[in-house]
Amino acid sequence: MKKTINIPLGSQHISLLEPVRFKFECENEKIVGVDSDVGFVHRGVEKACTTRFKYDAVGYVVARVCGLCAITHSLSYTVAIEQLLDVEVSKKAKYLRVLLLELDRIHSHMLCLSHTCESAGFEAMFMRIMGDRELIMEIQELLTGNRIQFDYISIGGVNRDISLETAKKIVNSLDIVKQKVLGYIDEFTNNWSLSLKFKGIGALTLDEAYRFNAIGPLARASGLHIDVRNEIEYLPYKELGFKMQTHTDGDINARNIIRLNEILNSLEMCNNILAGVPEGEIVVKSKGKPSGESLVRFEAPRGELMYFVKGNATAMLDRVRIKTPTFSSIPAFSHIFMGENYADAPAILASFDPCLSCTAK
Amino acid sequence: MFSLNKYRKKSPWILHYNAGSCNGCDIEILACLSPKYDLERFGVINTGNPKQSDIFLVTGPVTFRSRERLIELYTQMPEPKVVVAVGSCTCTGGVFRDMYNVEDGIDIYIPVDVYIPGCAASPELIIDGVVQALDILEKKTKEMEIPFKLFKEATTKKGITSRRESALKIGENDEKN
Amino acid sequence: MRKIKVALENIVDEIKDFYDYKLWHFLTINGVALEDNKLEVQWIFSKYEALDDVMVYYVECDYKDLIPSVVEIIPSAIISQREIIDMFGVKVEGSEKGLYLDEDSLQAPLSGCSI
Amino acid sequence: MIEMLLIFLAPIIGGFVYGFERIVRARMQNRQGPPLLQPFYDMLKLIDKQAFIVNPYHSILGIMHFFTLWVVVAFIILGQNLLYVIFLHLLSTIFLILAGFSVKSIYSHIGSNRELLAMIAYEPILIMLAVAFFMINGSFDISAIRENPSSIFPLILLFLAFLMVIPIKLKKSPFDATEAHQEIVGGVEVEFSGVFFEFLYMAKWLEYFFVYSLLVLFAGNNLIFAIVLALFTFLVVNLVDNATARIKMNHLIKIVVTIGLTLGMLNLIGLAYV
Amino acid sequence: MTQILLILAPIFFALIVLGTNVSVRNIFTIVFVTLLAVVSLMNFISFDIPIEISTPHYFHSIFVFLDFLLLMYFFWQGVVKKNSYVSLFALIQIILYAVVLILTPSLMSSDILVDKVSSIMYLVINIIGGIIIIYALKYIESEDFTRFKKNAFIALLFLFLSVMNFIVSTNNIEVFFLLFELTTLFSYILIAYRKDETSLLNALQALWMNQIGGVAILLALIVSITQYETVYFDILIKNIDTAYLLPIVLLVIAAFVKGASIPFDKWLLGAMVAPTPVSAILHSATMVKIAPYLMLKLAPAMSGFVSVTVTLIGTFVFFTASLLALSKDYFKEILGLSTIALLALMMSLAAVGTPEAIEACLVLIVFHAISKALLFFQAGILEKSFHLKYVNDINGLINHSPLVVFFILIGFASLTLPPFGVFIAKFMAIESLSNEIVKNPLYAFALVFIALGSVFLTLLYFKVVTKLFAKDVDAKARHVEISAYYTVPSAILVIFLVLGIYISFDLNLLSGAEIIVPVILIAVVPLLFATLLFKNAHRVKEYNCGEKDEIKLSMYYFHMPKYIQKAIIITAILGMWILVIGVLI
Amino acid sequence: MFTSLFKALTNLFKKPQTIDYPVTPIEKDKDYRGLIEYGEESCIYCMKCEKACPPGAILFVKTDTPSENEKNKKGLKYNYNPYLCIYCGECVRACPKPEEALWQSNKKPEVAVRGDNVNSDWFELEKLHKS
Ligand code: SF4
Ligand code: SF4
Ligand code: SF4
Ligand code: SF4
Ligand code: SF4
Ligand code: SF4
Ligand code: SF4
Ligand code: SF4
Repeated sequence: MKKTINIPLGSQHISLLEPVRFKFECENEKIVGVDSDVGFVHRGVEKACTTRFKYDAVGYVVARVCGLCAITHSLSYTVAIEQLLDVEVSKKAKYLRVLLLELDRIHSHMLCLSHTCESAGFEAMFMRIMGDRELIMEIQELLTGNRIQFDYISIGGVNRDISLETAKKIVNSLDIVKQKVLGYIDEFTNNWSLSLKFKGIGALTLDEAYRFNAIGPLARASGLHIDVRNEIEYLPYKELGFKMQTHTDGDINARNIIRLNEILNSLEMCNNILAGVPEGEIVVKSKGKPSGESLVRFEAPRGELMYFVKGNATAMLDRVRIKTPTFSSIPAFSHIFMGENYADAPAILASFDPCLSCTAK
Repeated sequence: MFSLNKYRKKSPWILHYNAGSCNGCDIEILACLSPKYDLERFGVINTGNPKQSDIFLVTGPVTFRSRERLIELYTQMPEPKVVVAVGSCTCTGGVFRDMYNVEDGIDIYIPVDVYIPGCAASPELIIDGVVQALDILEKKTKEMEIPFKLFKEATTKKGITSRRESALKIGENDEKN
Repeated sequence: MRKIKVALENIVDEIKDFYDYKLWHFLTINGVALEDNKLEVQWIFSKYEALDDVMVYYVECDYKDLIPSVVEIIPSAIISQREIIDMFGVKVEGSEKGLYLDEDSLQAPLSGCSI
Repeated sequence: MIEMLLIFLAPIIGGFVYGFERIVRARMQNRQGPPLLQPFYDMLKLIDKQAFIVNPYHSILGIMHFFTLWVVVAFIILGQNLLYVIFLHLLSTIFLILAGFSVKSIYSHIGSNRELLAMIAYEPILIMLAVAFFMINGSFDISAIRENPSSIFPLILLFLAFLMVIPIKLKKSPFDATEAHQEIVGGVEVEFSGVFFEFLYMAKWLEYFFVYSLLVLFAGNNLIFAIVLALFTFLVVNLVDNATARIKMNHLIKIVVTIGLTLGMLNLIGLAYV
Repeated sequence: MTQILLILAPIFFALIVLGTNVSVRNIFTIVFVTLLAVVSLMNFISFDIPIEISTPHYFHSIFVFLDFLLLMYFFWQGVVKKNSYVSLFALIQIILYAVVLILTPSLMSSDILVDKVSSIMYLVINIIGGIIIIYALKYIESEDFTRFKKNAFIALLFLFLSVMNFIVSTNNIEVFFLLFELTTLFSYILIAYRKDETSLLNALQALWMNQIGGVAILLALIVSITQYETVYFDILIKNIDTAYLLPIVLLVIAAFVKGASIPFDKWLLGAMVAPTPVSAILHSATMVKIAPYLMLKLAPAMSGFVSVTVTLIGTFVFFTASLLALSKDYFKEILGLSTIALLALMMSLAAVGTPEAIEACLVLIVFHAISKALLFFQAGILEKSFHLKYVNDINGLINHSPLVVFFILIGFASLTLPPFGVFIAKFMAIESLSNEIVKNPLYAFALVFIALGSVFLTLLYFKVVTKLFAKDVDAKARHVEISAYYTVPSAILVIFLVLGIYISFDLNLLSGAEIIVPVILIAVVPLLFATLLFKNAHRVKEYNCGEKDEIKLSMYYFHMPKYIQKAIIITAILGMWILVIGVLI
Repeated sequence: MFTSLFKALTNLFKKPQTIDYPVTPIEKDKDYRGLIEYGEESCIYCMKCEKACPPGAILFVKTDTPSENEKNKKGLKYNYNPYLCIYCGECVRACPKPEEALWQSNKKPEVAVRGDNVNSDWFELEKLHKS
């Protein structure tokens, strides 16, 4: 007597900002099967990087793979090229890169949290977080001249310097943000309706996290110690006070808490950077054309981002391979939907913070 | 009789569709709804439902797979409606121009009324665009606007008759009556 | 980045021997078009909590070769397999195409031989 | 005469309440919000829009929903039988549900299903409310209830139960799963457009009128108290709306049925003993 | 004398019908049914005071003989069909009946007593039952029976009417017992009419379950004779001692059995395997209606504890049966459970015993009969013309047969919505219970049960109705012709329903505006609007997130876990025990 | 939940965060990456900007009415499409005479409407450029 219904979510749906299509096979509203199509945003960036653009313009192109972690994309690419060109970046540039990377993480996490709340039907919280997020957006605009597409990283360093008074302004704003974030933590842990929506929903166990090679906040919420910031040495994360955040529950709530704690950690790192921006050049001139292979990984807000670049000593590259975070989490999340209630689906989806834009490239 | 046209611009409900953008402009649209910019001042509601929307905010350069959906949603919106292309890549293809899986800009498929440049188009620009769209909305007639180009025949070939076409045909008949 | 070249027939066994899911994190499957209509397929792994320890197993093969599937060992590889099918036009055991490309898209855009 | 006028103006009054509420909600979210007349702008615009229909039954049922609701409101104003009014209101909801089911859209179906389930939760409370008023006033007639002094103290538990019904009817957090914009795009209303959507939109205003006019029954013949009560409730409902997420349908039913029914039962038994 | 006519004429008709060919049979049947209807109507109109008719002495001897014959037959059936329950209960009844015969009551009254209630019951039985017989004419033709068996089916239905007419006229509990067992016999034969495995099993189940009622009646007889020296209802009720209500309670239990209240609900649901007219006649006009009728008869004797407990049990069953129905998918089963629910409501209303409650009960009996007959007709049509049995399959019926959809709609609407009779009755029920709460707060529970139950029932009906509208993706609109033998009876019932609205005025419950205005507004104005607006409306497809794949639509189902079902049955049994033990104490 | 109740209540009596744009204009920071502006007199027609621009939003096309600038030997004219530009600033970094020949101002680009032929005019230019 069990009859199933197909509930679509996407490709155009109010709770989705991007086109992705899920088709949930549901018994009543319990999900028993998921079918997904993630290819709506495929534009052909990988190919264009090797045929349409010279290697020095590719950084601006790959930034448009994703608007949310544009900086991570351009940075990963740039670092890969720098490895091929043997450029040593100045310490100041490295610090500024980390600053932008962490600011981006903060705004992206805030966006994710607010979107998760919106998907859970909590409009007021959405508005609250989005309102406070504007502070970060203003900082970013101040630093880079644009709210989203920073175009800040250049091969050999960064494009813009930071002045002392901007630094001071930023520190002030970050302090306000920190207070707000502490307020969110209180809200996320104590609001009963949110705990009904988030606690125990969409859980991924540690073993499953290993099995599905989960990454980013998704994996860390399940207790998997994976954070590329911990595994790389091209950026001075260790000395800036990076701490890995993990949780054990693996549910939506755990992911939210992880994000909130990461925001706090990032804020701390930003403060450390701004307290002592080293002197030096912001950009080092590079010579020659890239040749050879390099593979670079970075921690984007949603997890590990990998660039593989192969050059052949001409201005055109041979291969640019982008492995994006959301792409790796897709198997894990089709799995998580099983057995959940359709009413939770938008919130679960939002809690993964998917970015199909980079998934399909 | 007093004219109802002027109320159109006081209650623009929007539908947002991402036709392959990088999310940059999408999150700026979201930011427009946030307290700092608060599009609801203009009576904007993000309905998410083509049948109840007046303004179609599109982002992205139209990837192959989203062509159909773009037209489907467009035809499901009742007239009068205004299409706003948000962001450089939506207007002209932007950085994605000439990539193999995109069409350069949405105006290849549907008539666009407002082009908002910028990469990403900042919230102020989006508000400018929406305000511009309101004026256009007020002046529009209720005449049916037809997409410039339908999606390739491949879908009809397989026995699935394209819904957009049927929608359009019925629209035409209605006009004759 | 350590690269280990393996023959196409042995790749599944090699990965099976090597892959401990609590130790190694599977990143992705990558393809690189080589000269002379050859293709390099890489299986990329990184070690958890180790500094820059990336392991790449790769094979060199022709476009018409059937690439064996590692889904048995690494369930999440399924989506990467579909991706290389789309992008290179190769065949992979037990996976179908159609992740990104429509019928009228450019097929196998990254393969060396289509250009 | 004044009653006739009131009946005629009922949707408009409801529209004002709705418009005011949108402003209050925006301000609670730190935003400026739309103008007070926004609902009317929306209405006038909807009249002007091209109308799409999916199938005739669907549209007719939507219109019937609106008119039945109007009749319900009219009967409340005219002081008719409360129990009857509640059943008639059930009927109007049923029209809406049928409309939702008459189209081939899955969101509409889910919305209708949820509407049905929500009905299970709140209908018994409304019926108990009517019974309790009967026990106090000796009549189901609303006019009689309005002539007697306030009965909020003997009915305090039912008043609390009724407070739980308000968010369900007005589609507010935490009990707005029937509409759930982010999941099912508005549920039942998803397929309505143009003028037909306007009927649904105005039905929402009538729903405001309905809920608040039931609410002021608690105040009896005390007009000032009625106003205070309505304002208080308005504030509480909106505050809660802005402080909670949408809970799931099964939680909604569990919470409303267990707490609401228990409160109602206790109140009824209490009344019987006193 | 009309009463005697009503009892005897159907027997005569049955005999005539037995030997005729199809067209003659059909004409005769229609004539006979009309006659019965006219007679019962005359009886109703000319009725003013209760009529008592005494019967000759040999009458009793015949009855005793018949009774033993019947019980022996049951016993034999039990043995042949290897059902020990049947034999066991038959045996117990034989023994108890012997005991009853040995005891001699001293207080005498007349055997036939026709009061207001009976004359209303005549109407229901003869008019609704008659219409069902007409409907059966066509239905039985599509069955795979021999000519004789088809005629016999019609004849049996006539006989059934006769027995029913008798049972609502009798005043003698002994006679009542015989007739009670006779209805059991008929139901047994009719349920097993298709002679297949399940039919037989279910028929046997109906047989033994109904015999429990027989046992209860016999026990009641024994107690009544020893305690009150009588076998007559009127004397028993007149002399009743509030401290010793055991016979009443036993009769109440018999009513619960006949009314298929939980936990005795299995037999009525099993009866679904019979040809649909059987279900129709069992559910609407006959058989189960014995239960509320008996309750109404006993109402004056019930008081205090019994009244409250019976009301609570009844309303509880009303609530749980509606809840159970929600988890069902088989159309007839849904109808069956809703019958059980409404019967329980009728019984509890009768038990409340205030004049309004009794009035509500009568209104409910009448209109429930009409609505249920109408709905079962449609179930039969669905089965025969569309080969549909399950609610989930009736998607988009409106595209095939708007008429059937209209009938189903009216049927369900008449069970739930104003201004139809059943709604009015429920309304009165709530009102009368509200009045009672002040006397006994326990009625508050009954009230909540009614409130919940009626919401569930509404939900249930509309769950079905919605399926009618939902268009299936690949359904092609094809219209199906439906025989006049099906549609005309349905149409007549609809007319009755509409005429019945006048009841609402008659009862002075609602003001005229409250009845008329909604009807006009709801029916007329939207249509006007619709015709005006549809002119310039464009047709579009549904919103599907911009996609165009096929979508699968099916209803919510409500899953009722086994333990809850068990809990419900246990609670109901507990209720019965509380009733019995409470009375004994 | 109670903190957010309280927050909602206090917000009700607070001035909203909303900026009443476009009524109150928002001042752009001097470093805002807005329109690319061109100084015809200072340009040396090295075409570095055209080559550097990722989407190709700067085109030098031959015209009949070239500028007076003596560096302009081939009779080219600078064309710029703000609807194609991604505002990355790469052209300015490539330019040998930034701030004089080419610079990025903090002006917002203008919104265009249908009549502006954003695409078709540019397609013409692109065709010219190729030939
Ligand atoms: S990244 Fe988050 S906010 Fe952006 S579209 Fe995806 S889910 Fe929505
Ligand atoms: S990959 Fe994972 S989620 Fe997907 S079907 Fe297999 S087990 Fe399920
Ligand atoms: S998932 Fe991809 S597109 Fe999304 S934020 Fe991460 S890297 Fe960017
Ligand atoms: S912000 Fe409000 S109106 Fe906008 S999409 Fe979310 S729920 Fe809908
Ligand atoms: S215009 Fe730029 S930021 Fe906006 S969607 Fe396109 S690429 Fe992204
Ligand atoms: S995939 Fe989903 S949205 Fe698309 S047509 Fe199928 S059911 Fe509808
Ligand atoms: S800013 Fe970037 S996109 Fe714009 S013209 Fe300069 S290089 Fe081209
Ligand atoms: S790079 Fe500068 S100088 Fe050279 S052509 Fe462009 S604008 Fe002129």
